[in-house]
Amino acid sequence: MKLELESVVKTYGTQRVLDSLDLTIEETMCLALIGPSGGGKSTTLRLLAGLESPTSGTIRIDGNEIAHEYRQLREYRQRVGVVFQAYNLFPHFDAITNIALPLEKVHGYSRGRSLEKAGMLLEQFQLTNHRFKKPAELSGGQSQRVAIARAIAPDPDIVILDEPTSALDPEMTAEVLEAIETLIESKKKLLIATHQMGFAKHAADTVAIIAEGKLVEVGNSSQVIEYPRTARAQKFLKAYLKF
Amino acid sequence: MKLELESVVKTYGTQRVLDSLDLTIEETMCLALIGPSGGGKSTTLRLLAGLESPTSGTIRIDGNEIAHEYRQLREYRQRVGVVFQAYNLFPHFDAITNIALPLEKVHGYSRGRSLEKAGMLLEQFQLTNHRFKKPAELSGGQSQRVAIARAIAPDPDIVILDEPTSALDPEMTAEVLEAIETLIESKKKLLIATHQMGFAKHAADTVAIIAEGKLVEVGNSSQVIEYPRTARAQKFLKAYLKF
Amino acid sequence: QLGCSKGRDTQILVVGMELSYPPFEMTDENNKPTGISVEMAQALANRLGKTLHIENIPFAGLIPALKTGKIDLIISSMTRTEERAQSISFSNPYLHTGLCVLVSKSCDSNSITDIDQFGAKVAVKQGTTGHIYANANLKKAEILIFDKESAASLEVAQGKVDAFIYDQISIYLNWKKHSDTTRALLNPINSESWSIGIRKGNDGLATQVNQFLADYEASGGFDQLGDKYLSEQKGEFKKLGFPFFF
Amino acid sequence: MSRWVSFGGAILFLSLVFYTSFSALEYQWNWESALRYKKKFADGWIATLWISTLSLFFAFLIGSLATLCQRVRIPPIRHLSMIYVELTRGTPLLVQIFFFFYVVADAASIQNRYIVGIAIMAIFSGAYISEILRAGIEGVGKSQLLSAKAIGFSEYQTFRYVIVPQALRSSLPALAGQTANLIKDSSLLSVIAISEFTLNAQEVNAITYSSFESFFPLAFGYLILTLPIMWLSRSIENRLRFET
Amino acid sequence: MSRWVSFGGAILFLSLVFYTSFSALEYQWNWESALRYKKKFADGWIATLWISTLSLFFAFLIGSLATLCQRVRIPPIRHLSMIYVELTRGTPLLVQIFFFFYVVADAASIQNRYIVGIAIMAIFSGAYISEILRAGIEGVGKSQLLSAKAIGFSEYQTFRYVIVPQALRSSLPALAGQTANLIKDSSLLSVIAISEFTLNAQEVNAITYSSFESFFPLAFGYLILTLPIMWLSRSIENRLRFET
Ligand SMILES: Nc1ncnc2c1ncn2[C@@H]1O[C@H](COP(=O)(O)OP(=O)(O)OP(=O)(O)O)[C@@H](O)[C@H]1O
Ligand SMILES: Nc1ncnc2c1ncn2[C@@H]1O[C@H](COP(=O)(O)OP(=O)(O)OP(=O)(O)O)[C@@H](O)[C@H]1O
Ligand SMILES: [Mg+2]
Ligand SMILES: [Mg+2]
Repeated sequence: MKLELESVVKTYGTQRVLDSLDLTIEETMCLALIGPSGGGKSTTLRLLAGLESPTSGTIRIDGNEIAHEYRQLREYRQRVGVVFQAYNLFPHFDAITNIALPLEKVHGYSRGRSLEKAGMLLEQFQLTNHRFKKPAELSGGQSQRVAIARAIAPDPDIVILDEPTSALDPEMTAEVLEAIETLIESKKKLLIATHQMGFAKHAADTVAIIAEGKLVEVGNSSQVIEYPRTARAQKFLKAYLKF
Repeated sequence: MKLELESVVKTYGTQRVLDSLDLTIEETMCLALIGPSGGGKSTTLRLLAGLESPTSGTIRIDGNEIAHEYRQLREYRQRVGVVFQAYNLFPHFDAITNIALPLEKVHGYSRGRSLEKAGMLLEQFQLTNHRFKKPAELSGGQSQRVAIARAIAPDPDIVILDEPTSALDPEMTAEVLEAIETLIESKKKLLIATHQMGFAKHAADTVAIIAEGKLVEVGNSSQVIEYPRTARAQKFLKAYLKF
Repeated sequence: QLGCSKGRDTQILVVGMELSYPPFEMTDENNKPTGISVEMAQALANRLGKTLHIENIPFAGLIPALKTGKIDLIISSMTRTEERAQSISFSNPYLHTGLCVLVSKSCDSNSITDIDQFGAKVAVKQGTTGHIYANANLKKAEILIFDKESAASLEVAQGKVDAFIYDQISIYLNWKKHSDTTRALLNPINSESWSIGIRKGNDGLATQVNQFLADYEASGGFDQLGDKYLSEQKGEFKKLGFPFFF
Repeated sequence: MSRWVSFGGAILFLSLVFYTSFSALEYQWNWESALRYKKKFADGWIATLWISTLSLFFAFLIGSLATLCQRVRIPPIRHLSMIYVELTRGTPLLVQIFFFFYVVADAASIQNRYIVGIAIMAIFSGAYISEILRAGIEGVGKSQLLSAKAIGFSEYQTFRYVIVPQALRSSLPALAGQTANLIKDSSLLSVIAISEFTLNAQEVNAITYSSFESFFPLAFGYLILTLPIMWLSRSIENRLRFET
Repeated sequence: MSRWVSFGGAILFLSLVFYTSFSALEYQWNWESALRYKKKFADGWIATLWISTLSLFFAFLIGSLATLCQRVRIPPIRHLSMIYVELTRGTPLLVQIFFFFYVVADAASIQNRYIVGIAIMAIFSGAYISEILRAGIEGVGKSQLLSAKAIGFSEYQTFRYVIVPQALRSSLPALAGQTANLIKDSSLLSVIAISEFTLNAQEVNAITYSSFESFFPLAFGYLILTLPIMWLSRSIENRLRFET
């Protein structure tokens, strides 16, 4: 996947959350965004998912600008799977419906096939016993896994994961890592924001550090994480390396 | 702090979420609960915070059972600071009010002193620029830091943190770690649930592994994490040790 | 228990009426009660040596108000009927009138019996003697019951109903209002008389009221009121050759 | 069990209050004559039932439409719908009945007073329903809408699967209240001589010169219509309950 | 700017509809005689204003109390309050007015009809308000209550700082609607001879033998009372807005 962000600005009220962000990556299968909290990772991912539009600047994926027109935009969104940092599950549906309903209503699965697929994913993430629970009855990590299952269920071309393992134990993190590897193998494109450097190193081939709405550094994942070049990146990663 | 949980059972509907949990710790300054997602960590913390009562069994802290009577219970809760896994900030108040209001209304601070204290904590967690934002306008990690500030602001005797660094970058995690060390130094008692083994090792003196509502293993933190004795604990920690 | 009810100042005579029946019961520009009944009530109060207080109560609420002692008398152009007489007492009659009919221009019938056909619609005002008459005498026409006189006459004007049965004076005035679209059949179709309503058992007051009415009649009080409020109508009725009270 | 005891106790207490009030009243009850007119009560009740049911149906239609119009991107339509809602909620039903029946329906040569009456009630209640729905819809969290977008839901699907179920839960009590109001407000149609329940009861009152006798069947008759709606609403509300 | 154009356009369109309807009507307008009674309109309007204001105040009091009672742990009180709410919402205001004025007030020897009228309106609207508040309160998320507990808030503080602000936002439109209803419903007090706005307007109608003339001031007079409430409510609603 080729990714081009050209002087992308996003403001909320008076705050420039993305402050003329420039980021060009010629080819990546899995890009990890890392950086300090509040730096603009989630915002960047929302723009890439076509959920918000930048205040100014252009974003191109594989040379195509993200559509503005409603129909095209909707089509694009259907090819993208998103896990939100706060999961954003539908509180009025149980776990299995959260996964199956989009399959049925958006992707044209039959009722039976959508439930079957949802059931399979729930099993993969060890949630079979919890499939009829509503989000408020799930633990944090269970909700997060349902959100991941919902995002990858329709086999999207691009998967956007905003801190997908923050609520998961190492065992489950390994499980998600495996799922991500399978996605990469089947030529899906992945965009991940994460605070877990180990996870970023394992999952991503490319890493971009975003801080205060600007690009700090970008490059091969283990190289950036272990041998950061810029002072800002070194400062950020010092704490990680210390552990 | 001495902690005694005797055959504690907690059921939601038909599910035994805590399945006769027994856990006795003679002395700990900071206990970390680790274990697979959905194992019952958050539930245990809610019981210890006096927010829910167990279906059966007894819980004693320093020899005293957690009160049932409303007045005593409220008094106990005022001595406990809680960070929820989902932060549970008040969405209709901005960040500083979320922190200052309990100080003013529950702990008898004057308006001015409560704002001052809240401001200090916001500065400590690098949130001064975001103090007038409502929770929906904060990034994940910013919300989490506000929640931590809210919990420790009234100087509680016991601080209960449910995955307090899940949304934080390594830099901020180190900051929180420092805050925790300060708390320990000032003889506060800490109970933490976490998925970050490194964090548990650094922060806690004692670690308990809870899985499927039961105690798996308990002991000195680095010992349990690096040299788990039981098969279940070894399986759980394998993924962590692999990284 | 003479002319008064529990807990109220005995020096005040409370008279109930619905102040929306000109020229008998109405209000002037300053929202003060005025009209024939009001002057009559004032004269009665003077005679009894009491202060008059007028309560403006919808027609349907008058009898309950009297029965529960909220008012002492009803002077509201109320016709004495058998049914009403079961609930309250009446004074001797003080005015005789009859029901008339307002018909739409498109209707060519000239009497209520002609109008009483299947498919015809007749409007009446709720709780009036017109209502009672229609219930008792109309066998074929559909009876439509209205709360408001203005609605009933508008229905006739718009041809939504064929006829409106009400008392002489009102039919006349409504006809004046909708003279392009309606016709008034001013020959009374029955005769009835208005009386003052008194709570059952309040016999002392009843005697006093009857005495007052006899004296008022004798002293020409009613004629004066007729000249003051209804001179135009009196002349008009004379011209048309219909009987008229006062 | 003890629930019913307490409930019964409460009802008993109220009955006692009623009873003492009534017995303090020196009133000669006259039930026979009121009872003689039971057909009149029944006819009126059935008329009210029909009028309410039909009006309710159209009120929901109009209300939903007006709500949709307020979300449309064409300003004149949005404003028209806003003016409709505020004007209708702001003016007395009585005025609206007169205006629609004697002016608008007359200009449009619609003669059937029942049709016009149902239309008026639907238009009137529709405005209230629209406002209730608007509030419910605006209460749905932004994160939910974002999630719906991310999934690729169309606007209709977002509406159908996300907004409606979440808005319904918060709007339901108000909708039930409005339905009860519609049923009761339909009594104002008596001003255009629609012979519904209240008019007929008052007619019995007028004919028999009783005052309170017909109010008991009246209160009872409306309760039969309104209580089930409120109970239904509460039970649906409980079923729709979810935590956020 | 363009907002006002569109708004003006919408109003123009409506005026046109009104105008054509009215001109289709063959009606001899008689404004002078209606105008002569302007004092009557003014008196009635002021009476309605007073009655509504006072009733509103007490309605909120009663409504809040009833809602609190429904949260109390003593079943009979809870049930009493529930029965009050359902009975009052379920029966026509007209019946309640008659019952309270002629029966209860009579038994309690309260003679002032304005006091009784205000009490009736307050009791009637209080039931609706209570139900609206109940729904709003029940809509507050459990996690918020948990958070309030954890902080050590007392029940009162939880109510004051967490439940009320969150419930208010969702209840506000319904509360505004109920307030408008109260103002308009107070016209029913005319049956116990309270000379309020609608009664006076209708009397002018009757006295001057006009049909429509007094409806214009009537509609206008109520709009002056109701529109500001709705606008105020919308603006507060916008200020209270927060995302969850
Ligand atoms: N709706 C909003 N209104 C105002 N400010 C906002 C809004 N949403 C986000 N922000 C601000 O934008 C900045 C970037 O937020 P973003 O969520 O992109 O950060 P992030 O890198 O994902 O942080 P974290 O690691 O904590 O999740 C933050 O300072 C945040 O306060
Ligand atoms: N309200 C509820 N109703 C039903 N089940 C519940 C409810 N709350 C929690 N559970 C269940 O209880 C179990 C333990 O939940 P808990 O939140 O304590 O797990 P946890 O150890 O904190 O997990 P995580 O690491 O994912 O946060 C889970 O299986 C969860 O589905
Ligand atoms: Mg983020
Ligand atoms: Mg948890």
